[in-house]
Amino acid sequence: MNFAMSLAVAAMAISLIASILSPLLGRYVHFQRLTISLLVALSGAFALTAGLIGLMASESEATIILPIGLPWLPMHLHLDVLSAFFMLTLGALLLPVGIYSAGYMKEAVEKNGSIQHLGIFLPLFTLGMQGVVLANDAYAFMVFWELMSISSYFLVSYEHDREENRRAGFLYLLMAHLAGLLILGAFAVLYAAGGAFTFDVMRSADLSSGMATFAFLLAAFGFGMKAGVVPLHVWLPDAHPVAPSNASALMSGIMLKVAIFGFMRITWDLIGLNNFSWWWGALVLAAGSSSALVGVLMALQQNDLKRLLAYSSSENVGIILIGLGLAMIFANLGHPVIAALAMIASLYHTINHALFKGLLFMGAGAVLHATGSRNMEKMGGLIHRMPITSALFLVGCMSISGLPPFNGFVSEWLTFQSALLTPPMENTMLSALIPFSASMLALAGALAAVCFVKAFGIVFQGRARSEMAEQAHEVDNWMKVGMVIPAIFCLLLGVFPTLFIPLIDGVPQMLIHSSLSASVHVTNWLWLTPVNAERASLSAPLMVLGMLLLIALIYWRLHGRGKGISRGPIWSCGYPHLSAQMQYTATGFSQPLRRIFSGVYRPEERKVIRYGFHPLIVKDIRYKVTVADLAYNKIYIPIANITRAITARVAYEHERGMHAYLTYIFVTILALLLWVVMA
Amino acid sequence: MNWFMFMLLSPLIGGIILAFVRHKKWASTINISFSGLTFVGSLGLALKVLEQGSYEALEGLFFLDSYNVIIVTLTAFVALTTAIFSGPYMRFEWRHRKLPERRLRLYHTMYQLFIFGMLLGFTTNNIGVMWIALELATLATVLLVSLYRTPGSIAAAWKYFMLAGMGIALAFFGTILIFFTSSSVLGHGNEALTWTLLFKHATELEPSVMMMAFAFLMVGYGTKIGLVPMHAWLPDAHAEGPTPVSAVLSGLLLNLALYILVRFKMLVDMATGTDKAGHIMIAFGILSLLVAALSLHNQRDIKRMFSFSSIEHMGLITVAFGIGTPLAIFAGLIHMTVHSLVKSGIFFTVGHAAQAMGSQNMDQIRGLIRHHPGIGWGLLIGTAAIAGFPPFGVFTSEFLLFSATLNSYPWLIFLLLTGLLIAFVGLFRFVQPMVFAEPPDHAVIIKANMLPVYIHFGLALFLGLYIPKFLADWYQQAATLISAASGGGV
Amino acid sequence: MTDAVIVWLLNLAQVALMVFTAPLITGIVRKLKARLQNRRGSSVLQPYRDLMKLFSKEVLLAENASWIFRSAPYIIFTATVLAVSVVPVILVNLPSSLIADVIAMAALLALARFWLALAGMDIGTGFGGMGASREMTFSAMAEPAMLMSVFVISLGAHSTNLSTMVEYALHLQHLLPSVAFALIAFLMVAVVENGRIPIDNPSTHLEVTMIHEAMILEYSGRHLALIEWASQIKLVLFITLISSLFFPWGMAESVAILPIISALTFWFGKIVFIIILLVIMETLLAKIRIFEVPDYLLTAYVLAFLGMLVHYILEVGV
Amino acid sequence: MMLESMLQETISVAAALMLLISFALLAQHRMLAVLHWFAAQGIVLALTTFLVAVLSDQKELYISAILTLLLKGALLPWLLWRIIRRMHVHREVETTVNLPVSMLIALGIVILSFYVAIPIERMSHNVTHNTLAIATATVFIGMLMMITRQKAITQVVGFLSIENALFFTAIGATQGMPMIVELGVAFDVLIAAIIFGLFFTHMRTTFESLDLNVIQEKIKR
Repeated sequence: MNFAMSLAVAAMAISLIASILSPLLGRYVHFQRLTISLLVALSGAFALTAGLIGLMASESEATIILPIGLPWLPMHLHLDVLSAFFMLTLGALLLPVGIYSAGYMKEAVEKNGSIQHLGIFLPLFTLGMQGVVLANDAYAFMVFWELMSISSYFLVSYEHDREENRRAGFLYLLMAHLAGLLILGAFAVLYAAGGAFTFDVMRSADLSSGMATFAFLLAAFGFGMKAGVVPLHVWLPDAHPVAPSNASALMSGIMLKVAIFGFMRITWDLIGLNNFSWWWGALVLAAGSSSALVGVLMALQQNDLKRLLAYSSSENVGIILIGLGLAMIFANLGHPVIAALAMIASLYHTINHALFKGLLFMGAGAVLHATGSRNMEKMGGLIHRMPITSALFLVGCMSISGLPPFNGFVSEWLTFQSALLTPPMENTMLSALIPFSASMLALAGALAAVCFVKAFGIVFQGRARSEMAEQAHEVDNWMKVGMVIPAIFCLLLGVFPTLFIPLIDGVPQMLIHSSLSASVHVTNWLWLTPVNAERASLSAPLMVLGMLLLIALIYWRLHGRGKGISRGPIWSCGYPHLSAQMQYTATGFSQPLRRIFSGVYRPEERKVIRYGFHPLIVKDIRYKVTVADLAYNKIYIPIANITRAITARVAYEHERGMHAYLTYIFVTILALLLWVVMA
Repeated sequence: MNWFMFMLLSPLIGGIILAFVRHKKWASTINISFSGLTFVGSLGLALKVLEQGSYEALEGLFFLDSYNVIIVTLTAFVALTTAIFSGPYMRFEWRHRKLPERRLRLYHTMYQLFIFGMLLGFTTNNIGVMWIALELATLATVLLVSLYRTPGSIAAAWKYFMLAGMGIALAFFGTILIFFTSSSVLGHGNEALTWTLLFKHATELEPSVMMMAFAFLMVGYGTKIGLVPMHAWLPDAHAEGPTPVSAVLSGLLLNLALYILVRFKMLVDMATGTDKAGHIMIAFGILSLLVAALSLHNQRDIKRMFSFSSIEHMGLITVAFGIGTPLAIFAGLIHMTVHSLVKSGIFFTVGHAAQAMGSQNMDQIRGLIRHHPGIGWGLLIGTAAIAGFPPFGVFTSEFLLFSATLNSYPWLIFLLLTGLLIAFVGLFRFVQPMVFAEPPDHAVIIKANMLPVYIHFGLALFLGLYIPKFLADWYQQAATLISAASGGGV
Repeated sequence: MTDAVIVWLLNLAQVALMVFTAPLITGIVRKLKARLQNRRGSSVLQPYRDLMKLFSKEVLLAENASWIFRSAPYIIFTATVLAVSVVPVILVNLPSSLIADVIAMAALLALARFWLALAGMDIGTGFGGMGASREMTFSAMAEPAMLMSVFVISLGAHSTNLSTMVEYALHLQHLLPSVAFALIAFLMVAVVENGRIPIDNPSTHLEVTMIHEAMILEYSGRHLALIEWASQIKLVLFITLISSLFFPWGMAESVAILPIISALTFWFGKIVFIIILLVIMETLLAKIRIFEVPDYLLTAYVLAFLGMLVHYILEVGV
Repeated sequence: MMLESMLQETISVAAALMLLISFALLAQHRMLAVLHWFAAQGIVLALTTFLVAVLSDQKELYISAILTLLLKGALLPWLLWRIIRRMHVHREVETTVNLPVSMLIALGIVILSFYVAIPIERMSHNVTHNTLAIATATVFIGMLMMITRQKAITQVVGFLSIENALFFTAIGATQGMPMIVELGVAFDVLIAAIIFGLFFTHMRTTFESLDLNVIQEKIKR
């Protein structure tokens, strides 16, 4: 056990302690709140450090065996480069969210007088995620995985007074359970091949191609469900909004990543590169593209801020999967270097998304905290009352929209690069699919920008649309600090990718046995050249420098002799009373896209016009438009209906009275006897 | 002092004494003490087995091996905790005029007799006595189910009686068939019914008769296990009887029938040298799993719903034994243990919940967590445990079962997964509204005795995280023993 | 060492050239258009005068304008200038094109657009929101088509570096079919990106149809000047991109006086040519209905994608 | 050897009688006649036991014979008769499937039972396989009776006739189970009978009927 491993285990121990401590501190609520939050943050810090050290000293893998578990299978924990990277991701968000929680949970204390529920399950949730990442046998993996699922279920159903929240929780747990069962199935296949549950054995097991495919499909669907891949995503937009914001930040920011981790662990590590079939990558790529596009399209139509963010998580998981899919295709076709690039792109986006989605959810939490609502139509003008929050939220918006100089841009850039490096391939379908996916990525990225202009513009800009928004207030320092940390990371990762990429280079080294450093001469920290400078290069620091210089120049030139600024009323086209209700609404903002993609959305529009005494005199017009999730309506509802019909039939069989029951037994024994005699 | 006698006599004597005790408080104390004595007896036996492996007594009439020692201890333990639970519970029922004093006495007596029947069935070496013991336990529970004498409970008890009677008759026919073939090998006396001897000479038994016997035994004991389509008695019996009875029915009685069936399966496997018997069990198990899972959805009564969950789990265990590899049997044994613990714990909780809300109708039960956090969390944790969420032991066994299934019958895994998922949905869609939200106005504050519940769940949790060495050894030995019968250990 | 300094200086000069000729080119467009419409039109230098006037004017801000509204013009202008600075105009091997490749250039333009849209939303008027919504929507729809058409060339050039791409285009023996597809697609996209007829009319303030202008209604003084200037630069940027990527003839491959001068002339000639095309098109066509724009963009995308397929199937060979 | 063949003879005759009585039970219209035939079945059972005891010289079987006669030939039929008298049960037997059809099904069952018993023929050194087939058939016919009868009382008779058939199997096919089992089973049957009586009273008071369909309807409401 080396230092990194001990840190990682310590992180888990701290989470566990926090969860056990929570009920003991129930009497001193504020002390409890601070303790839990800061312990979570501390656990995050440990995880972050463990990840960093693990990545830097990639040679020294470490394993420890916990004396719990099955009699012949104690739990194995293990820190390799892959888990170190995900530990880093976990820690990078846990730390700020922990700090943020210290402020955020104040409200819960005031409302309920207790945070027992959160105090127990938030650290447990953390523990589950850390455990999954460190697990080195199928049993430990599943235990921590389900711990993560069920504790997050309790977080989702935290405000269980409301029917919709309970429904969301139920749907979430249902899907999580299904996902868990599928993953269990995948492990069972690997076990059947290898004969043991430890990953070491599974890794070296000989898989037939049928079994490998079976395991891959089970894992793909299981983890895809958890990661929110369209069309397996339906739990996600319901579950994330109703959880407390610190929990939804973690769920969206890192729980989805843990699913990505699991997928990588099973496909790349356990099944292994040698057993890939060519179409696996294509499947992942297609799933990624569809998630990216549908996710952002659905996000655009949401007026609930957290729901919007939830759908956008689906989109970003799609982007991550595009990278992974590309990596799988290239690795399978024998282009390890490009595969390594694609994998780095996807990993980069993984940590990026953790950071900015965490930031955005925390921002949404701050808004919720300040206004008491998630409905964007009731907000507006918060930038004047919550300047810090709005600035930080803007950073998140720009990052997620893939705009320089923030981190989202770098990872999307890398993904594009890997798609463009596609070598000539014999498979024409793949040749067409890859550029198509790239263009879908472009579309999704651009639509994300639309989406977040809407989110920021409607929530923070303009004028207040309601009383609540008018009386909003800035959040406290805990929450501010919680949001500042990921914002800084966003900027750093956006400006200095060259420092970060060598750090995560070990992951493709481990999984593809190829890395970027083998082919790239990293000249210095200034230039990011994935393959060589001839093909593509990017210097984010220089870009930022250029921008700063230019802005300074213009500012200096204009302000040196510029005229003053005066304020005046809003120009209203001559109309005297411009009320806040006349602003563009969130619904209105997304109307063009609703119209363009009406085939995807199938919006239900209802217009009610009330007339006066004459049809020309209109009293009022009500217009209502709802955009439902198509996957939910067209796939899930029919399945539910079929199940319901079957269950009704079965229930009827149980109400037929004694004679029928006796007949069942009678017929059974006769049939069984006949079978026994004949067979 | 012979531990067997000690363990078997204490419930018998207890039952007789309790028939005459009128004082309510004392009656429950005596009930608990005799159950405690029984448990001590079972522990003594377990220690003995730890010392010397398998163990026979009274001229081979009773015996313990690694297979039944686990279940005997478990039975005695659950019987004890149920007795502890039933004290305040039954007093509440009596105070709310659901039961006259006379019937409280009947309850205690029958409870002890039931335990006697159970332990007799588990420890006897004679397949005829096994049958008698099961019949005895059945008759005792018939009286217990009809304890309230409401129309529903009488109808349920009648149904239980008739269906179980039909089943048990078939089982007896199967036993006769076995005697028919074994008497030509082992002579005409008790030896031909002694399981250990039968097992020793199993290969000499006539395969075709054994197979036919197994068909009868399967349907017969299957009725008592609650396997579909012979299960119709089970939901009503659980729903209408007093809660402690539901707990022991689900937690113990079903185990006994399954235990006996598996004993016979071992014989049949040895005799026929095929795994036909295993296939039959798998078929019944899967059918039970699926039908019970689907049945969970259209329920109103909370105890009825959980009884369907018992059918589902019995189906699962049956599948495990049917597969018959050491791993599968290992999984089946753990599942049996943990299911008993968790399911009886759930029934305890449900009983209190029903008392607090004044109804067993699930539409009437709301907001348990707000109303009584102990009960609410108990129900939630119990449901999570029974649905197979780690780190509870149910998960462990399901995990192992999947692996075993995949080794032998890969295609089965789809059916298993589907069944478990449907069951989970059915269970949770009812449990969630019950524990969450606001409690209704008609809820009353009760003094719930949650200690047994948390002991059970705690044990299930413990088994999920860590299986002690001696226990693991027992499971392992039992698994080897049982699987060795089927075609040399697959 | 000195060579490098000279190249960098040339680079700077080129950027300055683009930035400062941008108003002129807009002036030429307007003049030509007026002539075609039988008007005299204002002088080609009028845009300079407009900018000067705006720069010297006082800024009038709405009461509730936030810091975003005030900083947006600077960021928009900067991002646009930065984007233009990586496009080879005269020199093929532009050193600054290493800083950002074509994807980064698109991202810089997206950054500008993002802030423009935010600025539109900032005051909270109907127009601003409408403009922001439409601008963002249509440019999002244009994004895949634009990247796809650029990718056709970068696939051929095996690079996204603009210099390398231009070099590749320069050495092409003949116009490849895939490049032809890409060219048409890119032309179509360029029209959308710059808000020209038939998508948007830069000179109208008609509420129902305007896109770009709706967002900047509230701007005045130097802020407005910066935004106007930025959009003029953007026009030049796109025209130059078309000329450099698809018709790179005459560009200077070495740093010497003669090639540079000839390259300059070529550049100006090509630009004027494209402008004439643009003006003719703007005069002949009417603005299309706003919800026909997606169909238009889809056509562009399909063309670009066809170009991609053609590239893979016909030109790469298996 | 002489005894052996006589034993076989006796058992064969008894088996035929048992089957006959089973059919007779199934064919009755009147409640009282059902009880008569049931008593007759008990007596045949007792007689068979006695003869087997004599012929195979097993002391225990004498006890068993006496027990059977008392319990199944007398006590149980009398108990049932008393219940019918006390509770004014309708005198007609009501069925869910009409009599000719149930007779046909019973015939089918007999055929099936013989088919099922074929494998046993291979091992058996004597005629027991016939006995076994008939015993199986009687068990099934008893079940059929439980299924096709409306009233709880007739169901009980069906149930008890299954018990009789089981006893007959034990005697006929294996010359009697060990004593401990015999006694245990007899004890169980006795308790069961008492419970029956108990239930009839309760059902009568709570449902005012012993008709199972009526009861089912009443619970549903």
